[in-house]
Amino acid sequence: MSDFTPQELMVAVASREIRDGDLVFVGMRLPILAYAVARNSHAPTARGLFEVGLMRDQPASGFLGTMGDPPNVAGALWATRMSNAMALMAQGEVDLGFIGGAEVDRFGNLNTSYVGDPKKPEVKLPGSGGGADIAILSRRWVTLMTHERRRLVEKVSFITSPGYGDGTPSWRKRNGLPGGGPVAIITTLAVLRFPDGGGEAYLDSVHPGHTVDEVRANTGWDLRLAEHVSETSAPSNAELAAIKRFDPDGFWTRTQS
Amino acid sequence: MSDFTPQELMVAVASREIRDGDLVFVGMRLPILAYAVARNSHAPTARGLFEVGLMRDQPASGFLGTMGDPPNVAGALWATRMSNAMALMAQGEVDLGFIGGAEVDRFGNLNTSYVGDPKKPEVKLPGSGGGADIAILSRRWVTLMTHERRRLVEKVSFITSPGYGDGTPSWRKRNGLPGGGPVAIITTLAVLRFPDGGGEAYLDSVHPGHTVDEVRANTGWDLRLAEHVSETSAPSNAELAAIKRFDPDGFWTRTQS
Amino acid sequence: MSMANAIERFVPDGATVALGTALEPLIPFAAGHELIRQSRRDLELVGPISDALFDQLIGAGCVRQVTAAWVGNVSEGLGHCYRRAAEEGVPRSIAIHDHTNFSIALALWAAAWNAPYIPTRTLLGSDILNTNPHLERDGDVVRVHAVRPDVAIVHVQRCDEHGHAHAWGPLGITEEAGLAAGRVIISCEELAESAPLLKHPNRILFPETKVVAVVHAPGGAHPSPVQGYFNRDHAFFRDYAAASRTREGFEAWLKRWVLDVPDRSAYLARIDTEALRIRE
Amino acid sequence: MSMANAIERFVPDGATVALGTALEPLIPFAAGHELIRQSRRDLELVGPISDALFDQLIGAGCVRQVTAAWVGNVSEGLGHCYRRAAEEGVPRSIAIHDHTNFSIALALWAAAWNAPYIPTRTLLGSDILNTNPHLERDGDVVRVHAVRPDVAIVHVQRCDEHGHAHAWGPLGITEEAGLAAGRVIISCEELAESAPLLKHPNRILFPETKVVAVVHAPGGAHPSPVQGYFNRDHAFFRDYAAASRTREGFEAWLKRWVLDVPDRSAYLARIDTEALRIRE
Repeated sequence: MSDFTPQELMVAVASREIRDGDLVFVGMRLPILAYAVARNSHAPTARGLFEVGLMRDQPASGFLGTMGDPPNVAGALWATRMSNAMALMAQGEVDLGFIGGAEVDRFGNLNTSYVGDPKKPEVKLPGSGGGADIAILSRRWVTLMTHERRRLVEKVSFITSPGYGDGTPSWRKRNGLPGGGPVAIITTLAVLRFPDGGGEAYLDSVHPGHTVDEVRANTGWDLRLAEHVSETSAPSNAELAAIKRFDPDGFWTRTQS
Repeated sequence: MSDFTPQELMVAVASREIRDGDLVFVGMRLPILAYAVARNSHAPTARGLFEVGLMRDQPASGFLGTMGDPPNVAGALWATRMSNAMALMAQGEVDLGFIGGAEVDRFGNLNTSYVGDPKKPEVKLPGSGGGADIAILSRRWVTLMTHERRRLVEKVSFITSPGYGDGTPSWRKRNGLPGGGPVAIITTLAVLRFPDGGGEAYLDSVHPGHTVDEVRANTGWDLRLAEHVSETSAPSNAELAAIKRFDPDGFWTRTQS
Repeated sequence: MSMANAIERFVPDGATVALGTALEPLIPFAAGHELIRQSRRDLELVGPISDALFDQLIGAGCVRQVTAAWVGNVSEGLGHCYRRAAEEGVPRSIAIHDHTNFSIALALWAAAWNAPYIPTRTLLGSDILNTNPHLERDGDVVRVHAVRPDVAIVHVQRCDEHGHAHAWGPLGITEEAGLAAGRVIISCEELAESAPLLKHPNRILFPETKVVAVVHAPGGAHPSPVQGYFNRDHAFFRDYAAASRTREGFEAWLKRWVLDVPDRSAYLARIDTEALRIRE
Repeated sequence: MSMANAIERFVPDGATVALGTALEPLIPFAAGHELIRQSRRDLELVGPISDALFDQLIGAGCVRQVTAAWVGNVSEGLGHCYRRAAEEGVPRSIAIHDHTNFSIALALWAAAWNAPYIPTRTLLGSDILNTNPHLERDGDVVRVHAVRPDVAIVHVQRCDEHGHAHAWGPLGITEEAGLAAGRVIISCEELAESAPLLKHPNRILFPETKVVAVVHAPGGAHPSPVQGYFNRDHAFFRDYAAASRTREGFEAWLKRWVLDVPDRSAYLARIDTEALRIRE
């Protein structure tokens, strides 16, 4: 249990979402590590696309504070404009995207813009970045988040990056969103998933050392449960070794809250 | 008189349309030479923009069969995409453009697409290339053409590159064309110009050795005359020397009809 | 991969094919001639200007539709096969979707970004609006509808076997054509190792995910120029213009330079490529 | 030209300024700090994400409007000055035109091509549509209206005095920002001779006609990274985040790192740049 941090577990779980051969739109922070772990284990032919304007196969050999750091450029397969990376995603060529979220609701909608009235916000969050683009255009996507009641809310007050909207059937299709929508919410406590075709998130697995009750108590809506809620598989030694290799000082996985 | 060919005169006249400091959208054939001549005489700070995706200051040092020939790239200030060159023109940053024409009418409209019904054309011409873009977007433009009745026609059957449309006041403005329109038609016999603000072409000067009557007889409409029709200034020795330098074998100025 | 193989596998009858995207330079004539030898039919050709290659494909009967700004012979003028097809339906009639150079670029950017169209002020006042149904007047702008090639065929200076290409000189609409296309075939002067190419990732032309075939085809752009390698063979264009003036002349030319030529090396053996080679 | 001179001549109060166009790398902090020192007011900032520079300019009271996809501190999270301005109007209230990374790129391409807008399917279903009046739903697409900066300020690796710049590494929206802008100010690590730069005209970033000033500003992007020259100074971003958490902390930081610093050399004298330098 205490062999790994919640962040290391999140990275390991996120990496397992990457299928071999996927073109992955790699977001900032933990997803950079998740891509590196996946590429070194079960997804040796995956490729990473970074919105800053990069495509890679091998993960960067040095530590990355941002996707635009020099080690991420060395050995890149393509250094280009952001709009070219977005072009591939707009064409439906991105299999999986990662988005960081400040707030998520039961239908997978993310708010990274405003808490409260946008005209007079209680909290001004940094904004979409490429989040809304990934949410709308990638084939499937995953978000990672600290599990707190104030973050997993009944309904986000502002949809920056749309999931399944109001949760009604075919909401995305009716609204013209080309991509498939969210498939998982990976938190510090659990993994939430969505039914095929989208809709409302349900609790799929609870991380080792935590309980269903604890997860529900920290979720801002009455969380549905999978028929069999399992325990999230702990990171393997290989996964932990890979994480250590790409985050040697624990910048992302040891020192963050 | 026989010291120069009609093409050499046309190049010289065209070069005089280039003002110092102009950004010139250089078309194929004679305008390539006109740019070189101007840059070497009265327009030492002009720049040439080539739709293939090039910007230059100094003319190419070798012969150019096309604007995309290797000597035109050597020493270029920018080798880029065509759409980037077009961007500058769309922003109104191109002072002068050159367009080759197969047919022109009294209002300066060019046809380089179809003679006869487009569905069943008598002659299929090559098309616009960048011609229509130049005609619509550049601040002012000039066309060069062999002076024949079948080329200078009352009304072109197909407007590829619009001049002043139907000749009514403010036709370009009413139709949303951002650029200023044609300022001159340089032919093998004469120079036709347009009044300020556009409208109908008039005969401004006749090339040495030719007469007003000859020009009118070879024009497909009742050609208006300037108050004082002058004789076109013959190419100077310096102009002829420059032409010889950039077209040493007379590919463009000695062997063409 | 051999050119024959690449064309056979990745350019079916009926395909929409972007060619000659760098305008006068880097025109993939070797690929075009292979399309002719394999009797490809019903192609839609997409390009800005096309220096004689479109004319040859049209004359060979490969083409159903042309979506382009200009079709002819840049240093010589008219495209005679294009004229015969458009005027007389010889060897077959073709549909023509006229563009300007700017509008075909915008049509490809629209496709690259999966935008339905891009609005522009170019084309206002031009009758091209009346003959191309994919250019649509909308108030004070023209909507240039997306053009999405099934395949873009591009000749470059250097490429590795994975499709990491370096091309230089003016590139016309090459980048947007490759991004807009479903797949890209690359023919190259030099088949290079990956490491020196990837040392300059900014110079990589396309993402490797778009490239389905890389063909080592030195001289594959002749008679068009290749920056750093070959000058343009002006005389060859002149001779083609003269030969293709009549249908019979074109057929003889095609037999001599394409149909009776097994592959590009046989073609190049008949050319004085050394006279065209750029030595720096 | 000195940075002070370039900013004074070409960035008036009220200007719309694109900055940080390469996202995390090549952020022109030296230019931004000079804007602060010259007390520029009522600027509209345009960018994709902005790693702390927008936050500093906002905190210094230079900014009237932000037109961007993301404003914060990439490795640390929130932008505290941005929060104070948006939440409390401190030091002044700002207007916010939210974008996504893709939409701000499209807005600049629209301006570069003088198109009124570019239609896209991104943004569908996002509430950003409700808060930015320049993003307009139109049937099944969103019209992203053109954004035209008065000036783009770009940091590059090498440039000559005429504005022929080579930049490498990921470039984000740099090309479209420069083309869309009325004018471009370049700051560079190395002020180079023209000949070696022009030997590779494909690598020239902008037409010289757009560039109004070239400033030799080695280290001018610190603490952001410069491919081939400097790694990112993560600790500096962390310290800025901590300091700027309070208004007082920010003011002290600003005094220490900007207001009391006469120019970039004085700033750099306080940094261990050698520890950040990339040796290849």
